[in-house]
Amino acid sequence: MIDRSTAAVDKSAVLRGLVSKTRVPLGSEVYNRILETLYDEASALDERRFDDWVAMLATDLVYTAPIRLTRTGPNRDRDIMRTMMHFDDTYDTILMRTGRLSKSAWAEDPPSRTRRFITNVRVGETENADEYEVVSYFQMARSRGGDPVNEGTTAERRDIWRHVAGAYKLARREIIFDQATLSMSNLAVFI
Amino acid sequence: MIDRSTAAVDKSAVLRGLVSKTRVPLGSEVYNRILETLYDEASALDERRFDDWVAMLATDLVYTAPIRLTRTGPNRDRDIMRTMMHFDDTYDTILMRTGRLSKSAWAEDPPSRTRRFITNVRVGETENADEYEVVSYFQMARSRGGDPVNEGTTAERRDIWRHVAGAYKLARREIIFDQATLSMSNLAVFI
Amino acid sequence: MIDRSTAAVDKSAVLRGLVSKTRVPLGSEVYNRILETLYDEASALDERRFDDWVAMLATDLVYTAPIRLTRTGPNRDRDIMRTMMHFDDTYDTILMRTGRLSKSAWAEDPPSRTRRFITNVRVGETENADEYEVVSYFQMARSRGGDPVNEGTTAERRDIWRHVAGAYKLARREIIFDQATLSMSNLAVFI
Amino acid sequence: MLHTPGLVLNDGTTIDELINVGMHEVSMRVMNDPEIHRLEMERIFAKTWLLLGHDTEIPKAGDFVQREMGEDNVIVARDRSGEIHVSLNVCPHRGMKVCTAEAGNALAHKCIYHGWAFRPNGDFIGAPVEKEQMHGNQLPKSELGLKQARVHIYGGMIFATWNIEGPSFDEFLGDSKFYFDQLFCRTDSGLELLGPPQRFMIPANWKIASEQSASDGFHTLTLHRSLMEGGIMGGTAESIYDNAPGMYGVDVSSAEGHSLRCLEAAQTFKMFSNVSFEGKTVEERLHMLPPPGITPELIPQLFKNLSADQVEMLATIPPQVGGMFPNVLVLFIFAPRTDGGSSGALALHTYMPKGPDKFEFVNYIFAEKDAPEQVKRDMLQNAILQSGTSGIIEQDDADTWPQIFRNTHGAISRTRTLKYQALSGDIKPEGWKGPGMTYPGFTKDDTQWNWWLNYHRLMSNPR
Amino acid sequence: MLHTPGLVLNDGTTIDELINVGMHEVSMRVMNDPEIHRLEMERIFAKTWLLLGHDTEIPKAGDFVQREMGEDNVIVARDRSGEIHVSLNVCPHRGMKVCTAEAGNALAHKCIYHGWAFRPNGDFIGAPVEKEQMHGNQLPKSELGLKQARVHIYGGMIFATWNIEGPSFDEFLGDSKFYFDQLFCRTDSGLELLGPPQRFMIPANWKIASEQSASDGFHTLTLHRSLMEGGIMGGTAESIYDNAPGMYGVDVSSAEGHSLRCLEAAQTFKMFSNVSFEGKTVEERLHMLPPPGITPELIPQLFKNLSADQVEMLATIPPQVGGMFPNVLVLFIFAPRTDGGSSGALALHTYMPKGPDKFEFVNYIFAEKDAPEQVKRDMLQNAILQSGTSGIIEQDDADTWPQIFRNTHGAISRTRTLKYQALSGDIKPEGWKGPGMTYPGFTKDDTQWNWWLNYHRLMSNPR
Amino acid sequence: MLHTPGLVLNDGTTIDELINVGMHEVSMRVMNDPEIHRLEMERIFAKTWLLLGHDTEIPKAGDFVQREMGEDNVIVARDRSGEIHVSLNVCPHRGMKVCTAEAGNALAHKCIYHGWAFRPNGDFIGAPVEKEQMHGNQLPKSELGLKQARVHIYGGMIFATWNIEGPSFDEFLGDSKFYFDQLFCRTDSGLELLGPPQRFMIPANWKIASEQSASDGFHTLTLHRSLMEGGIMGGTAESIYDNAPGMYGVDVSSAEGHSLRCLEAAQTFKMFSNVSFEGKTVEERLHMLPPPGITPELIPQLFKNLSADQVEMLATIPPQVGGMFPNVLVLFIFAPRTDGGSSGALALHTYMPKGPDKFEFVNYIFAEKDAPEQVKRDMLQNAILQSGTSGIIEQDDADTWPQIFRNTHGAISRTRTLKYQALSGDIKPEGWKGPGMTYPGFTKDDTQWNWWLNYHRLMSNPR
Ligand code: FES
Ligand code: FES
Ligand code: FES
Ligand SMILES: [Fe+3]
Ligand SMILES: [Fe+3]
Ligand SMILES: [Fe+3]
Repeated sequence: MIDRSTAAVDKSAVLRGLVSKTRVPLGSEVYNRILETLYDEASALDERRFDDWVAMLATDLVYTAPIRLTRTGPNRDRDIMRTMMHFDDTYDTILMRTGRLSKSAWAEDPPSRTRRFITNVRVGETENADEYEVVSYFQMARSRGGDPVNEGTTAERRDIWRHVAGAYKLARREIIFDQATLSMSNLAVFI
Repeated sequence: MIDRSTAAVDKSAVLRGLVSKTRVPLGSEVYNRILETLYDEASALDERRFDDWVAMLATDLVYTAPIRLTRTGPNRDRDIMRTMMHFDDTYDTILMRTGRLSKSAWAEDPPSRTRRFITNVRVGETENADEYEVVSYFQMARSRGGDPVNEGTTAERRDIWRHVAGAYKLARREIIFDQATLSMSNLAVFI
Repeated sequence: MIDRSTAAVDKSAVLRGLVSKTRVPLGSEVYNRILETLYDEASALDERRFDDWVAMLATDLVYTAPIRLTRTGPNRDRDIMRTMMHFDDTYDTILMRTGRLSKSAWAEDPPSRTRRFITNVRVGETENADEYEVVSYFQMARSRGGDPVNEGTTAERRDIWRHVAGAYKLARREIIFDQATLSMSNLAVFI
Repeated sequence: MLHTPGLVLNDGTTIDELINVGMHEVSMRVMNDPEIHRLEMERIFAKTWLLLGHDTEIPKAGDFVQREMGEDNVIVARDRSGEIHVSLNVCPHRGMKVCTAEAGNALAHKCIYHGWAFRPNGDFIGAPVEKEQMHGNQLPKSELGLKQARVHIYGGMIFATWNIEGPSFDEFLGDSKFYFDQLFCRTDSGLELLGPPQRFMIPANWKIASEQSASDGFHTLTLHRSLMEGGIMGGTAESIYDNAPGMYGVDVSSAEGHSLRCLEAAQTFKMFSNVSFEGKTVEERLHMLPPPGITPELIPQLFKNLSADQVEMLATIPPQVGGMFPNVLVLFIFAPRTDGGSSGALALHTYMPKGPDKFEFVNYIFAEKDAPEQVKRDMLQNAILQSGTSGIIEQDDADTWPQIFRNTHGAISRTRTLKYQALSGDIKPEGWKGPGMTYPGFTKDDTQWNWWLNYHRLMSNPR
Repeated sequence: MLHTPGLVLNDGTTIDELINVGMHEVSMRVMNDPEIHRLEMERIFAKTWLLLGHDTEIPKAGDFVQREMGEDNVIVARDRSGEIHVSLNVCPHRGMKVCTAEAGNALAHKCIYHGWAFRPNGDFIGAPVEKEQMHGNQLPKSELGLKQARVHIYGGMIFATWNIEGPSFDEFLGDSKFYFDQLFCRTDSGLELLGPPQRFMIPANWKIASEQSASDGFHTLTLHRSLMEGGIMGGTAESIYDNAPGMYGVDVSSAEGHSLRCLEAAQTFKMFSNVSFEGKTVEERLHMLPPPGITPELIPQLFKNLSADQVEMLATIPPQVGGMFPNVLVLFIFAPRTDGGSSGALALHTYMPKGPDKFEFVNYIFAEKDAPEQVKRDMLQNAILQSGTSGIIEQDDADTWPQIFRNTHGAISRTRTLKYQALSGDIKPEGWKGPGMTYPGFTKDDTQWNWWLNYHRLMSNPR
Repeated sequence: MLHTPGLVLNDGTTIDELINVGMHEVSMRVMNDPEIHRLEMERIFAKTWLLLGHDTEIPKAGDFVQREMGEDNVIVARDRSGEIHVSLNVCPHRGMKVCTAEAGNALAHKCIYHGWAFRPNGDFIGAPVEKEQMHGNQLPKSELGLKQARVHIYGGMIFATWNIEGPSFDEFLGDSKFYFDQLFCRTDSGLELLGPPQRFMIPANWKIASEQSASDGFHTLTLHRSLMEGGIMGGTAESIYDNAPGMYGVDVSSAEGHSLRCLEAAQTFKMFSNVSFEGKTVEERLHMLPPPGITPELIPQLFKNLSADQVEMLATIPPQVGGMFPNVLVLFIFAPRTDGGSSGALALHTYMPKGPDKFEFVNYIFAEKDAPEQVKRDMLQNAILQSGTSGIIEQDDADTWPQIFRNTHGAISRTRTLKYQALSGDIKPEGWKGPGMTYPGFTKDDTQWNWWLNYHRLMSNPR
């Protein structure tokens, strides 16, 4: 596994969300359509319209969630460990997951009542004219059964959205959870 | 009461927030004014300027909050039960509520310190040219007295906002809470 | 100290966030650039790029956070007590704080994993053509070590952002916390 | 300790030190002590009759709802024969919830963990792969069913208890039956639950709400002051304490800890104050001012279902608010509407303990099944506006209870007491036709003290 | 158990097993045991004097603030005659908070639940609808007032205790009074509280912060290392342990568990290091380097309000940090500012228990009432920058305490001990004028151990 | 109570009332009682061997990870000599966490509170300002080190226990070693931990997950039904209970409470169902269907590291899932991929108690160190897809356990029992070469009951 003991000190880019140097301005047409898309995606997932969601995914999707590690001193900001993931999915495995949810997936039957709050959206251009780097802040409230105490999680999502035939499709998503030990008892819901 | 035991299986529209097929684009003038209005509404309520808030309401307002029911199997997504409400108000009853808040409404004296976070706003046209369907995600933090633990709630709001004399007035609001058992000890605050 | 016992009854402006009578419309160029700036500021702080953040501050910055007091009756809405602060900083003291964070500031080493959600942004003009009043709603999730329970806080921020050489610099920030007793065990993070 | 007679806590405190019968005082400690809470669950909630819902919720075979009996989760289901059963929702195999839906319809409840299946009456059907007999060979199938509670239906309301040999439901109601009948058993078709209950959590001990439900009329005058400021109860804000609207009537109670407040509507509501019953017959009175929830066309049914004495009382001084021991609030009130109308509001609450520091407020809203749809609609709206989650009356209660609870922890505070020292004594009003204890005049502490006496009685009984 | 002499827990553990007096060790278990916590509330927080605020908060008749005494909520109010009273904020009727505001002015506190009213001194006025005597007939009005605590004002600071017959406040202060007077009783007008206190919750046991407040000087060197890295205390980051700034002085303490660290400013702060007191008079020294919070114009008042010995000490080696048993931290420090100025920072903290696992950190910030407004302004800013919620010093403490607390639960960890084994012993420095126990030289564990000895004494006393 | 032999709770309940050995039933109360929990921490987690990680996590001198032993936080570090030490992460001075990083490299751990420093082996180095001897004069430095646990490395896995004189690790494994060796000790370079573990909290008692890990095969058929609906295990959704895929095999177990399920892959997975071992040599079989995690080039190593009997078993009916007492789940499974490939998934979980009501699920994912990088990559992806936080198998477990836990509190529910009454009995299959207890055929409750018997044994032993 990665040898953390020799991890060089390197603050740059460790936690940085938006890498692109060419910003797509907030309020621009591209920005607005992408933000609209993120809202539509959240509603598809909150309303459990998984087919609608899958239709928003590129078939070469890479969907991952590295773990976070609590570190100190010179390496304290190098805390995203990509050697281990909470999600490590492709379009095919996502289909397996959504397919399961339409069958006997007790973890979501009865379903969680979820709410995905999307804020702090920033967009940048990439080397591919039709692909955009999209960073969003994510917060989910998740209510199950009669429990008055919600589970929930917060994260940053680092996406690549690809413009295809007038719509945007998700080609890449890296979920940066904010917890080293997740408080959610499972990830039977998508981020 | 509604006989849940025969509720037909029907995923469509059960949870769907935005029904309109004609979208008002994010970033358009109408969208921007409506979003601004939602922010102004939130500040009026958080600042307890109830007169300002009432001035934003249409006199034919219908303001409701159906309960949620935890269900399984084919009916698992049909969990909004409109046979029972947490709010079932009209313009008149809202006036009774706000009037009360200016008198001896101990539930809000001392007042809660509230913060209403509005995100994921989506807007659509309706059959009435001057009315817009507005779906927003809602999150409230509510702090009372010296208690360091907040109460709070999350919900989706399905509104109709009517354009009247250069401003928008709330004609309809359905609040979809995310909990079957509410964690808030009362709804002495507006959603 | 201020004599609360004679505080005159005055609902107006007590809690009001946005004072300006001239609104900078949501969606306008100025609004968009400022919102973008708030998102960039949040990412700089969440990514602990303190140099980038300090570069966004005006040297005449005034950065304060009055306490909240639970009151009843005619004074119930006059609950922001500016005689005592949680923050009472200037550009110089902020430099002292950020400088400390690069050394042995154990309170943030290991660092908190933070997420600053910015919503409900409203902008107004001021008497100074290059300065804008900016009110934003703020929510922070803060995760420390292996603790699965986050700390967090919510607040309103009342800023003055000054347009300088094509960028906006923070000249004034007043943080209105929503709690009288803060649940966060320290304010080693910026709001 | 738990098995010696009487109640003695681990630190040696006796129940008589906690409840001072002579002085009519109750120690604040009773409101938060975890040991007392555990005993309450065993000696009260596992022993007495509890309200779980209404049979109109589950009209068809297989219909079920999931409810709580104290801290025990149960399935309330109707079987093929139409009979209602209450089964502990704990799988006899490894304890999973057999039913995970809050409501639905099923003729077989199959546990998702290993697949054991049960009928609506709790009978064990079997485990998957029958030939492998995965339920084992040490207990017959007949002993592997879901644990059954004893069920009684009263006025359509579903009550259950774990106390199989204990008092009958009528014994449990005692003298209060005469009065409750006037609310629950007065029409041919009876009440209808208008929808699933509102549910929300209150961060307080269940008894803080329940001792109030035992007909604490006095708090209305101050805590619910805004009602009177609204003017609908007559007088002005200034004159509230002089008029004391709704304070005078007859509080009735019985040894089982139940109670109701019987009030003349005309005394309570300005809008009715021109009403005079002088020389009117019972029927005339009923038409002039029907009791809450009753519409003119239903009046004949009252005579059919109730005794003459009961109807007369309903016509003259109807029971309107009160409680059923241990945790039920009854709210059958006149509820004047902003539009001038008034069809009343009918609600029952249960305060279900969730540990010593929380309870779930479950709000059931009713109407007479045979009332016109529009009346049902109005009554639903009334009840939601007045009671439960957003109710302008109960908002204030829900904010007060937690503050009292937070006041029960301190080393000094916990030694303070709740006082029930304004007592009028059991006096039969002249010509009163009803049984039980009666407390005419200004509402006092008697009924609440009766609640505590029954609490004392049950808590002292280890069996 | 609770009523036998000494302290024996339900599992048989004695206090001497928890606090090893011979070895100067304290079991980690003491920091989280719920049974111990309940005993602390009864034997310490219900018995000893507690700091509740300052009289400048409530200048006028009727002014009040709501505060905590341990886990008991109280009203601190000034009556018509100007006298300050501390009343338990628990309604004698049914336990509601009588006062729901954190601060305000009222000559009658009316309970919102049923309307019972009380004066600022706690006297019961009456219940609504006087003629119905809703307070009952079993207790006279004189016995229905709010429970009163015993009050003492010291240097404007409001102290109270539930121990009516117990030690006087001066007995409580003991030999430490000589030193505390130098901070709280040195000027004509005394201190002024600059605003309502900062309040925030710490997820740790109150004793973890309080045993540190008993003059743990040593932790500053490592936990507050960033202060020295800042350079304002002289030397470089590398030389911190060699210079050991602020480590040398005289720690003073008394049997009641109080303590203070007396430090020569010149030894602590680079900026003052060119100061030499050689052959200077006390007055000259005071002008060269006024003690924290004192401005030149206030110096004459010191001579008027303090003894010559006290003034000399203040001029030469002023008390700067320390604690007052059980839960007060004293911070009266030199606080060099980024702008080069230094008016010092004066703050008191109380660590109020909220269960064994949380405490509320209440931070009171002061200035001399007669100090110039700008000085007050600077001192407020200093104090906020250094202490409390955002203070760069106490940020690190507030993050450390919870980590220690989380370390007290494990089956093995709870048997580990806190150690106080670096002891210098009570040695009177040559020419020292003050009373009490004195520990000159490098700061050691003596004062903290004295804190634990007094804790042991009080916890062993069931009465 | 805690020091008398056997286990008797404060209310007089004995362990034999909680665990009915004759009836094979366990009271639900065992799953939430705080007193029982404290005893578990003392009698199980402070006594038995616990899995803390893998030596490939800390390859170099000074490398360390922070882990938990029950509720005790420890540092797992490699010293200069390459030896691995497990030290209690509680500072002997005042209890602060000496190490605040979850992982890293340090040859000296310096406590941030007062600066005491310790070596990777726990030795105390010293306190700052050496000349002041701030560690005191009552204990020698040799007694001020971090408390050491006893360490054993097995197959690269790091185990530790506080029970210094207790059973050796091999005694702890007992007859199960023969089977575990086939998973952990089969190749020259052994396993490699692919990354830091996934960590998440489950709101349930640790035993609810752990008794399942003791080879509850039956729940797969119903709770993990979606696996079969996926079709990868053969048959259709309708035929699941007829096919009962994965239900037949040989469950093995030993008195120490460990167990494993040995399954013929061909019986479980459709994709392998055309495989026939008729008349094939062990080596041929291994090549036809390598055990999970093994690639063809590694097969020769199996013969080198394992006995002939072990290799034959691995080739024919490999152990795939099971548990190690008290809190380890073993998941070494065939994991068919959406792309048709199958390199298996190797994972170990530890369920670390955090109070009676929560545990931390720690998921360690492995591959053979000498496997090709792409295989490691595939196996990581497989393991994440099937197990842990987002695993489609364990999602359902993680949602079920909390529901069972919530079902253990009610006054009636807590008296219900978990049942282990489907027992096949210890039968040696014909030609079986392995030791220990064997349960051939349909998976039953025997192995889980063995888990409870060992729990009963340890909990009954106060020493
Ligand atoms: S727990 Fe219900 S079938 Fe096993
Ligand atoms: S509780 Fe205060 S008046 Fe009744
Ligand atoms: S607590 Fe570790 S050095 Fe003091
Ligand atoms: Fe009420
Ligand atoms: Fe400190
Ligand atoms: Fe499983």
